[in-house]
Amino acid sequence: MWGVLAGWLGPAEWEAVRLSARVALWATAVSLPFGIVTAYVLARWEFPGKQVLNGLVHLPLIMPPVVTGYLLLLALGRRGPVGEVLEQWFGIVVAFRWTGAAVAAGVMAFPLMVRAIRLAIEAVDPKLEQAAGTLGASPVWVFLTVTLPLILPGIVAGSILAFAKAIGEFGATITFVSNIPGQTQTMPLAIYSLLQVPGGEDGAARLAIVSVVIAMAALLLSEFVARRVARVVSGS
Amino acid sequence: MWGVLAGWLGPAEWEAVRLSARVALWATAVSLPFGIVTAYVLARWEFPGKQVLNGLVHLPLIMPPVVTGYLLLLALGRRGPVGEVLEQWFGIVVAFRWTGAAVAAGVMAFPLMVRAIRLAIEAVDPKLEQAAGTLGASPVWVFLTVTLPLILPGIVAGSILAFAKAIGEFGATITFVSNIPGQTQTMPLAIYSLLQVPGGEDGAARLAIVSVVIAMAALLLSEFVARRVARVVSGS
Amino acid sequence: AAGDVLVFAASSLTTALDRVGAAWSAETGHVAVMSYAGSSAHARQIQQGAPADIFISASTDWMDALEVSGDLRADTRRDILGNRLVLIAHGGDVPPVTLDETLDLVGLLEGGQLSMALVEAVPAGIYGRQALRALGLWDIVAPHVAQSYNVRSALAFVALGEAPLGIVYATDAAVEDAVTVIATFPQDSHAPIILPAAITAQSTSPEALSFLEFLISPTARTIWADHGFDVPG
Amino acid sequence: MTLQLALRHRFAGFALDVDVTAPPGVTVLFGPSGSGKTTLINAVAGLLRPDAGRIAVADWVLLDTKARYCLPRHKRRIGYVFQEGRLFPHLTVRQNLLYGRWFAPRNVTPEPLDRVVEMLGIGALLERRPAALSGGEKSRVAIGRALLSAPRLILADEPLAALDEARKAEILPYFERLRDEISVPILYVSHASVEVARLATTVIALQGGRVAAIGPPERVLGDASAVGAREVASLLRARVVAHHDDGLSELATAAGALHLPRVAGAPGTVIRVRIAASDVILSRAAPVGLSALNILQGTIAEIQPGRGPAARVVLAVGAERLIARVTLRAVAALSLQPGQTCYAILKSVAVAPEDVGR
Amino acid sequence: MTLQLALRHRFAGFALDVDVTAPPGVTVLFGPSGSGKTTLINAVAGLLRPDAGRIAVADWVLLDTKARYCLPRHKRRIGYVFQEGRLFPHLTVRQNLLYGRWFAPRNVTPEPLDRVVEMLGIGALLERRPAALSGGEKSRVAIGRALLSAPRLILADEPLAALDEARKAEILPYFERLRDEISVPILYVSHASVEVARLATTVIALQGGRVAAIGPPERVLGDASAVGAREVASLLRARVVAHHDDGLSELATAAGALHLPRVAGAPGTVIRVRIAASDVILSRAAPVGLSALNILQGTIAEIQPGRGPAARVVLAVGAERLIARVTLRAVAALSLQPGQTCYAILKSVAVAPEDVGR
Ligand SMILES: Nc1ncnc2c1ncn2[C@@H]1O[C@H](COP(=O)(O)OP(=O)(O)OP(=O)(O)O)[C@@H](O)[C@H]1O
Ligand SMILES: Nc1ncnc2c1ncn2[C@@H]1O[C@H](COP(=O)(O)OP(=O)(O)OP(=O)(O)O)[C@@H](O)[C@H]1O
Ligand code: MOO
Ligand SMILES: [Mg+2]
Ligand SMILES: [Mg+2]
Repeated sequence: MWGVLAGWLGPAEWEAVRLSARVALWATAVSLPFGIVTAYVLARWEFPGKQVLNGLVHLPLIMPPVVTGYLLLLALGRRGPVGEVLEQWFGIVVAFRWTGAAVAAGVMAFPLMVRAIRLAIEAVDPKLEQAAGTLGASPVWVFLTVTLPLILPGIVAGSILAFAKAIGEFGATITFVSNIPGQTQTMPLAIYSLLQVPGGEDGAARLAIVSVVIAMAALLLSEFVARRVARVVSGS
Repeated sequence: MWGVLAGWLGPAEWEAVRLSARVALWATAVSLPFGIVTAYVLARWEFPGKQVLNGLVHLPLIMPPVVTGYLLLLALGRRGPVGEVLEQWFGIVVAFRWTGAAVAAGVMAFPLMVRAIRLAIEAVDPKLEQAAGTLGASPVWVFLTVTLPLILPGIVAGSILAFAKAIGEFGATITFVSNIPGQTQTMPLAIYSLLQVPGGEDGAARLAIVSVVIAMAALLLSEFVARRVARVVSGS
Repeated sequence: AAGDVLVFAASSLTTALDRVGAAWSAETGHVAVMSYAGSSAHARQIQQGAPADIFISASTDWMDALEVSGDLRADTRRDILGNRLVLIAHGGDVPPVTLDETLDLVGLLEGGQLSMALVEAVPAGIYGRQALRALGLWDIVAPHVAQSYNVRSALAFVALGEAPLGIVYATDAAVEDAVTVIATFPQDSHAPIILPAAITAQSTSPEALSFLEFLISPTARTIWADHGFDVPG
Repeated sequence: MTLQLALRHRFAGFALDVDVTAPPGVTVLFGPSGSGKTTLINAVAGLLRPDAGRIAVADWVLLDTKARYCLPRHKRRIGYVFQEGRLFPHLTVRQNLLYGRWFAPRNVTPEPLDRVVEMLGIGALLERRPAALSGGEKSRVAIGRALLSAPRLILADEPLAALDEARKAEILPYFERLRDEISVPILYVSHASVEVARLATTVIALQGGRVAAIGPPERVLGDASAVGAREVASLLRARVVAHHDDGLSELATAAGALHLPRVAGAPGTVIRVRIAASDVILSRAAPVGLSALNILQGTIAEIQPGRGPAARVVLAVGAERLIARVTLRAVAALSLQPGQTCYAILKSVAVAPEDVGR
Repeated sequence: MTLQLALRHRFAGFALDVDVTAPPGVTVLFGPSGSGKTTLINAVAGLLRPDAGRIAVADWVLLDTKARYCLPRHKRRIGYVFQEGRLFPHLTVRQNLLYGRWFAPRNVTPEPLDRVVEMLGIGALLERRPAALSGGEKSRVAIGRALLSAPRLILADEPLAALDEARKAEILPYFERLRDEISVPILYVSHASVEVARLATTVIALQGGRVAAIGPPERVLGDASAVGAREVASLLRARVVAHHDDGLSELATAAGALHLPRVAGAPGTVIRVRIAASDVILSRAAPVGLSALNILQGTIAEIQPGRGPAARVVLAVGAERLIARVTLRAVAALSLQPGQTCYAILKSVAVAPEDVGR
């Protein structure tokens, strides 16, 4: 399939497709552990400031993407407080790199992922977790052996939402890492460019179709996985 | 609170705030019934073409918002096939009205709403629905009296996600219904306009804060409602 | 807000046009409502029947497209404004440079990026690429270009110091203290930067023509010049 | 209303294959864990669509796979007491109880709520939600919910398993009343032979998905291979003669008078009494000076040696059979033989209130 | 290892207030539905944090609210058989069974899986998931899961309620063995006085959240106010004398010889036998010619009239007490009086295998 696609698209477009896939995968994969932890904390703990955390997580959803991108730039840019620390202490630069695009996509997708996982956690019967506790499992083990397997469908749902969002993310990405072909020019950025010039609709449509196909493939895969998991859990 | 806000903001900004609130509320409220039905169908039915429906629902998430907005414009604009039918048969015009902004926000928020509700439906024990069936409740009544109350936390979560997304939606809105003050200039669009102006950052920050405050208030309210509902359901 | 004239205008006109609109109102008692967005969006919206009375485009190509599709009222197109393209640097006291093929642009970047608007989509980016090509600098600098989806965003990268240099309109550079103009592109290095205006074909507003005329009135010209625009003779 | 149950269904490691017709009344499903009782009952409720079969109550067909007919579950008008409760967690106890009533046809008069609540002892719980109930309280509410839905057929899957003896003794008569007065057919799963004797019109003994025995309880309960040797019992038909002041009721049976702790029913009422075979003592001579008040005379019809140290001695008393479970040693010591006259000694108090029914 | 249970906890309409110390062995919680058994046991498991109290097994403190100490539940090393199963739906039966073993300390040897699986009859189910099990199968797996976790304390909440008699009889000896051989303290909830008699070292009768009686089962089971008149029984200590060829075992008691269907235990073993008061017939004269093999001689110690038509006659047999439940009419007819010598007649087969334990 890749071969056919690559032939149909121009090399620059093909580059954008590959970059988008990489960015979305990393964004999803790296934010997943944080997403699970955050969802768990929000679902099961009570602490002062919980609503602040909750609000913070939702921020990227509420604010216009461009504003989120601008804030990311302020914080994680080379001159930004976090960006400077990252660069000087760890040698990590995200500004103007594909990693920055992944960060932007991950941040934008985070609230979607957390909500889905949180909903799944809240649906787990605490009585099962209690039972695991009486059998000697510490809270961490209870989570790993009971909660986690039971919320797998929710994790799959959250990841696919996040992946789809990451594939489509535009505003925050271009504001944070701008549009550098081969570095940060993901599909949506390429599509946007094409739409700005009269007569660019054809190329835009081609790319849009590709991004939809990729996201649909991921969606189908996730449905399949979720159904397998659900079947195992329900035992039928 | 409205009073203080209105004093702090300029009249144009205040106009944008009120418009955004109206757009987001309507977008959420009108898409909710469709969201519930779609989520139910996706969660509990098996039919050929299910994955097509599933993909369609996710489209607005996957595609860059500008593309979604463009497609909406093509379909629902005054000269678009759907827009024409709506106008001639029902006298409904959404293009370049606040209603169109609500449509754009609703479409963009729809996948988030559906996923959250669907996850909640999948967590309902079918044994309870069976029990209701044996007691004489037809499938519709089973849904209304058992499934619906049990998924209320999911509905609240889905609605708040949708509302937050609707408050923050930018790309599809500006592409579909343009940026007309008092008609379609929601907060994110006003922020965009302000950011075009030298020294507009202050106004933009003010509006960003307001949009965050509104969405946070909605978030807190939803958390509160969800917790009440959950407490009632768990009986403690 | 119900106004007498609905104007679809390029985002880069935001403040200046607001002032012009206010002056027009003061003079005529009528109200003009402005919608600022990208010109591509506006043009498509007009093609789809948007209720705009006047369209002010950021460049000529979208105006041409509307002319071809018959969405403009005949004989109402005017070139109302021009602009200049400048090279800016981050900071307050950066020495000026001369723009010719000998300029070591990459060296000036010191490993950083040259901030521009989208070079294939946004007018400022398109003009910028033309100019760099004409000067024979494009091929060397292309790999170092970071493109933003509008000029303001390109300006922000330089203002924040994320990018050492950038190419923006003179009007944008003028209002940002954190950047210095280190060169102005020769007018002949790129197609003329012209912002045309016209009345749409479906406009029924009796005030549209009055507003269009006002855009090139002496009052308006003063305001335009105030904001750094070129006002064609 | 006869109940036709013809079903075939396969799970991975289990096959149900049943084809029986039970007469009106209470049909008790009796059998060890995993024998297919819940599977069968689920098919009747419409929760499981069996591979093949026909289910009908009198001429009202619920399922007929041959005719490709399957009545949806909400039209079956069933009161199902689930083995695991299945209360609605979001509704109060009262709302749970009244749930079925919303959907009952207008023209039927359901049981009054108060009456059921009082019988089940759940008056104090009405405003609570299921999460705040004890295990036994949950099962009582589940019983109430099914009874209050004005069902045309009651399915009860071990409804009393989580309850103490005293509570069981209060609820059992209610099921009897349903059987006798309202004549709702009842399909009742139980492991307890007391409940079988008390309620059953018909007993179906299931084993490994197949019917091991079917018949009236006096026959099935007397069949060691169907119910297990220790559960063998006789059911004697008796007529209430009088209620005496000392708290005993006098009954007339084919085998003579019986004195039991006060039973319900005016003089003249015919009831049935379960007499566990292991509660019966035999004597060749008429015994005297015993605290046991009931001495019934009969003829030894049969002596069935069991697999253990005990034998079942079947006495013919009038037209009925009374079974005694005695040791082989006693059979030898008393040299018991078929055809002999023999006396059966039975303590009044050995017959529990649960053992007496209609 | 004594078990200290001092607890106070309030729910909306219910208050638990208990302060007892039970000696090592099996402590059975006995009481009607809603009396607080599960609440108590949940506090011991650490699933409920009571308002105030102290829980300790010997000197191992699980909870002491005064000292603000509460051992987290996963450190309590508890094998809890829940009233509602609570199997892990995503794990197979085998994985459920072995779950606790992952967390058991390395230095303990847990029960072998095979042995538990065989006793519970769940060998064919090992690869299934809980959703594909019948009700009784689920409760058997739940028992196995708790037993296999190498617990230091077993909590069992009506573990046998969903099982048939035959299966109960197979599982009960296993709990006895745990009590005797591994000496794990067991807290066991039951409604069945048979289980109480068989297993209990100590019985706590709960009523409305308070302790109605606590003591060894022979005392609590003999107390009609604690267990209800119909459940009254005696527990006789007996020594196995011989196993005879006809399947009967001969036992020596303080009151004379007893012949019962084969019991477990080599000659010399001391066991205890539950004799339900309603299974005992009294005679003033030594009876002859009866199929009942067991005739024990004693002296009437006390006659307790009950509220119904029956009285409890307590016989002193050696150092022990044997209780008979007879009608008041029989007391009058035989003119029974304290101090009289009297014979108790007991059928061998009236004593069920479940009634015999160690
Ligand atoms: N979460 C709760 N909130 C309020 N009341 C409760 C709660 N849990 C239990 N109760 C009440 O406390 C009492 C004791 O409950 P518990 O579960 O301990 O009873 P139990 O003795 O185990 O009964 P059963 O034999 O029916 O299981 C009951 O009346 C019950 O309704
Ligand atoms: N969904 C299923 N998949 C596979 N096997 C099943 C399924 N449901 C039940 N079984 C098996 O079918 C058999 C009969 O189950 P059923 O629930 O009818 O037993 P039961 O007689 O009700 O037992 P109990 O008294 O223990 O509740 C059991 O062996 C059980 O393991
Ligand atoms: O709504 Mo956006 O700014 O096009 O991602
Ligand atoms: Mg069952
Ligand atoms: Mg309980």
